Amino acid sequence: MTNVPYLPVVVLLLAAVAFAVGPLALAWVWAWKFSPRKPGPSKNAIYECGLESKGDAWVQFHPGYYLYAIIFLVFDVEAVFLLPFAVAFTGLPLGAGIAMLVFLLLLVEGLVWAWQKKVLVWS
Amino acid sequence: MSTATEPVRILPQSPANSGSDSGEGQLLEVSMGPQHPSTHGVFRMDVVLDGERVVRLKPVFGYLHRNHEKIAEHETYLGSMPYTDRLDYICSLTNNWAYALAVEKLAGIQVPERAEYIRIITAEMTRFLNHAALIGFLTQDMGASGTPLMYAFRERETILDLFESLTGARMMCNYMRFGGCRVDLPAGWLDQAKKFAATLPRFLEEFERLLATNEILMARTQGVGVLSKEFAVNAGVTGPVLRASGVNYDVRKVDKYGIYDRFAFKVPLGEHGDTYDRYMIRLLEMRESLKILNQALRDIPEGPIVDPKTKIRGFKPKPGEAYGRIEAPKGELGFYLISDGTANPYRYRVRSSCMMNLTVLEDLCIGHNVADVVVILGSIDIVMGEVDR
Amino acid sequence: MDENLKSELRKQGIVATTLQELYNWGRKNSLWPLNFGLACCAIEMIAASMARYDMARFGAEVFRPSPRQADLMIVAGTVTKKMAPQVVRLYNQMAEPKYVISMGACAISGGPFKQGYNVLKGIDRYIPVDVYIPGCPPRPEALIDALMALQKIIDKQSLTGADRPRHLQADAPSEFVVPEFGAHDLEPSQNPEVWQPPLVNISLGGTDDAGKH
Amino acid sequence: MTPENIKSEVEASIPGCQLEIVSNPSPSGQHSLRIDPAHAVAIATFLRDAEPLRLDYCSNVTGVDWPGKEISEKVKVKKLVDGVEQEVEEIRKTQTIGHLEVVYHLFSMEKKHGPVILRMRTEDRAERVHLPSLTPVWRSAEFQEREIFDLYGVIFDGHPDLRRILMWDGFEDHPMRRDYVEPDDFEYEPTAHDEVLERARQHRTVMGPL
Repeated sequence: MTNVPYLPVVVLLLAAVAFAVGPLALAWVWAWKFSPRKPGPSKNAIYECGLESKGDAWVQFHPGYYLYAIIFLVFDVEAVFLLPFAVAFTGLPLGAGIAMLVFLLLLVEGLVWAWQKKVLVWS
Repeated sequence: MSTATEPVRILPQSPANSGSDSGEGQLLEVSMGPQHPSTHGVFRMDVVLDGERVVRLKPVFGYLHRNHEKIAEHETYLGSMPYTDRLDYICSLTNNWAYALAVEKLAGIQVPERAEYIRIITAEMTRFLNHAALIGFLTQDMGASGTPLMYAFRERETILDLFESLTGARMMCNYMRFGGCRVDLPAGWLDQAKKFAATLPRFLEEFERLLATNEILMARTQGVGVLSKEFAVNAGVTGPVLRASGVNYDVRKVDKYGIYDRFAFKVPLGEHGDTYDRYMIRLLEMRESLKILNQALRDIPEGPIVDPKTKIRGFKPKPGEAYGRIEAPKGELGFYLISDGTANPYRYRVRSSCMMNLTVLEDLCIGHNVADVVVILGSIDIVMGEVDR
Repeated sequence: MDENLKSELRKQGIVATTLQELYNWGRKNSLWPLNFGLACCAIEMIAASMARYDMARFGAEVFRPSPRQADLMIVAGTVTKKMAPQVVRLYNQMAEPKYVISMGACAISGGPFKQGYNVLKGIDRYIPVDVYIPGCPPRPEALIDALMALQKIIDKQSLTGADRPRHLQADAPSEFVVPEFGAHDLEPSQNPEVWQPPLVNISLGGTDDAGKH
Repeated sequence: MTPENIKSEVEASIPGCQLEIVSNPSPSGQHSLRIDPAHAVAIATFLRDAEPLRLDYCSNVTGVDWPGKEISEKVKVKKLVDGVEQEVEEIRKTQTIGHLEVVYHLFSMEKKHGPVILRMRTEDRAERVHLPSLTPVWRSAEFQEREIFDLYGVIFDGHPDLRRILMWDGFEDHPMRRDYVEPDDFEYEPTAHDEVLERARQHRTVMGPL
């Protein structure tokens, strides 16, 4: 077979999918063959320490949580950008390092500003 | 109950904006219900949360209401003694002592010397066992899942061995009688107890070094659930929780029941009344009860363990009433008995220390996070058998 | 597959087993109890999972707080009438297969608190119980012995055929009626599907004039 | 600290309150004071704040049920017996109306002195079972008064949150009363004797002959 450059990647991908779907399929076959599914109103009810759960959990949350989530998101995305930079780190000229440093410092400066404005202190 | 749009109706509308929500986000009503890893048994707290902060907390109990007082009304006086083991099922010997003390006060029975010493030895061992178990459960509530509890239960097992060889049962000793004890110390029990008491300082040292200066524990407990002195007294809180707020009230020193006045021991007091003080008070009280234990083990006299004259079978006290109380490990445990001359008590009432200490739970928890509620409840040390009776 | 053939093979280092044995072996050695202590027996249950008696040797050490992840419910302590609906609802919410150990005299028949007005006289009035442990409270060794008894029961379960266990039969109910709080008592006061009051044969239980003198 | 001088002090400072000393024959010597419900809160606040007493700690609140008793006493009655007027002894049965009683044990944490016991009575056991609540004076009475309301049926006026505490909310009886009849819960008793035998026999009629 002509050496297809990306064949190992495809094989790996298929193996990964098979590795995930395989046990699920086995469990499904087992349930179908041996142990029947028995859902019921009381079994599917929301578990709240043995009581019937009153009220609703879809509640409007305190805005403070969203601030935390946004700040986390920013730094999480930053890490994603750092990954390719880290992989090719040895072959990069100095200029690329400086550019990435600028990107990093921009974000750190944002964090310092947020900290100084007491956004991170939980009220 | 409440639909998603408007807040929980049970909450009085805050006057500032009686509109829908106060711009802070709605309130979530959740019940930390009867089956919950943190509630030390079947205790339920209906908590109304604003995000993480507790806005309201209503304790609900009665899930272990086993009608001990109703059963006692058609049981003989002696027949209720095994039921007292199942009140506060971690410290059964102090429950027995409280009940025996109340009946001795009702009928005016004297207790010989040796029985008094045995009662003090077993009561102080029970106090040690209860405080060690409490610290194990409290640290487990804070997240140290199991390790401190293993240390505490290791000591507890040795104490339970001593109780088993003395009374025949590990947890449900049913050992005290009106006027003394049921059976004398078996041979060699005293030396075993002395050998065990000698190992305790090392355990206390190890237990304290492991935990007391741990910064996670300090961060989670200092300044959490502060109980003020006046509120504690007015709410009838007793025991280590009260002394952690700085009120010097220990029934052993106030009533001087049994022969506690012969022993030299101090009563530790806290200053801030927060959860850290309640935690440290138990450590210090373990040292004090160890001091009493050593003194009692050293000079226990020989002699009868029960007054030969007292009739145990067919015991009919004269009509009248009496309220006897002791310093149980969790607080003041009292028995109020009304007798009408027959073999069964007319009214048999248990003053439960845990139930009274729960009066302050809501006021301590408001304003804290949900995770702190678990720690505050752990520091108040409740056992559902005594709360619900 | 008779036994000596299996032991011969095992001597040569070959393990021959059936799917059923493998299924039961896996099931019995990882029974996760529901973190569900009611009263004094719960303290003995905790003592059984601590260092000295150590239930971890039998795979039952992980106490799961939520019924979704537990497959063994140890009813340890007095089940009061106020708590009974919660116990039955938790049992219903547990995933199949689920087993019940009724620990202590109170869970079996109300125990010393039998005459109480708020005490349910035994949890087997509402849910099927697999292993009963007498005692008040039973010693930690008794709880471990009950665990072994339950493991023997699981070991003998068969995957197919008529005597399949409850959770493998499609028609066997996996949910039981949750009692409601009535004005004077729980409604219904027991679950007829699960529990029939045994008839007291009065003529055997003492002659008819037993009650007279 | 004897009940007598407490009684005199209270009656001196609160006009119009009636106190009555209830003596306790048992060797414990804990005599109590019966106070009238009308002035209960005033008396309680006085006992808590007055300088010599300072009873700032209400340790125990207990409910007691005293059902009505049948008293039969011999009464000399003039009766016409076959035409001649004679003195005849007659047993007359009178039914006393029972009452519910609430007992408070008060201590002083500041002065460290012993129990002062207060008692309060309701008029009868059926409708007029209202008593003033002492929770505004001592917060420790909150749960215990709720328990007395739950198990005995005494309604405490002025209690911040009077609900059932031990039984479930839909429960209607007051189980700790002496005349409470339990729901008939069939129990298996291999060697049935006296009242369990009676109950088994009733069940037999219900379940038919064996």
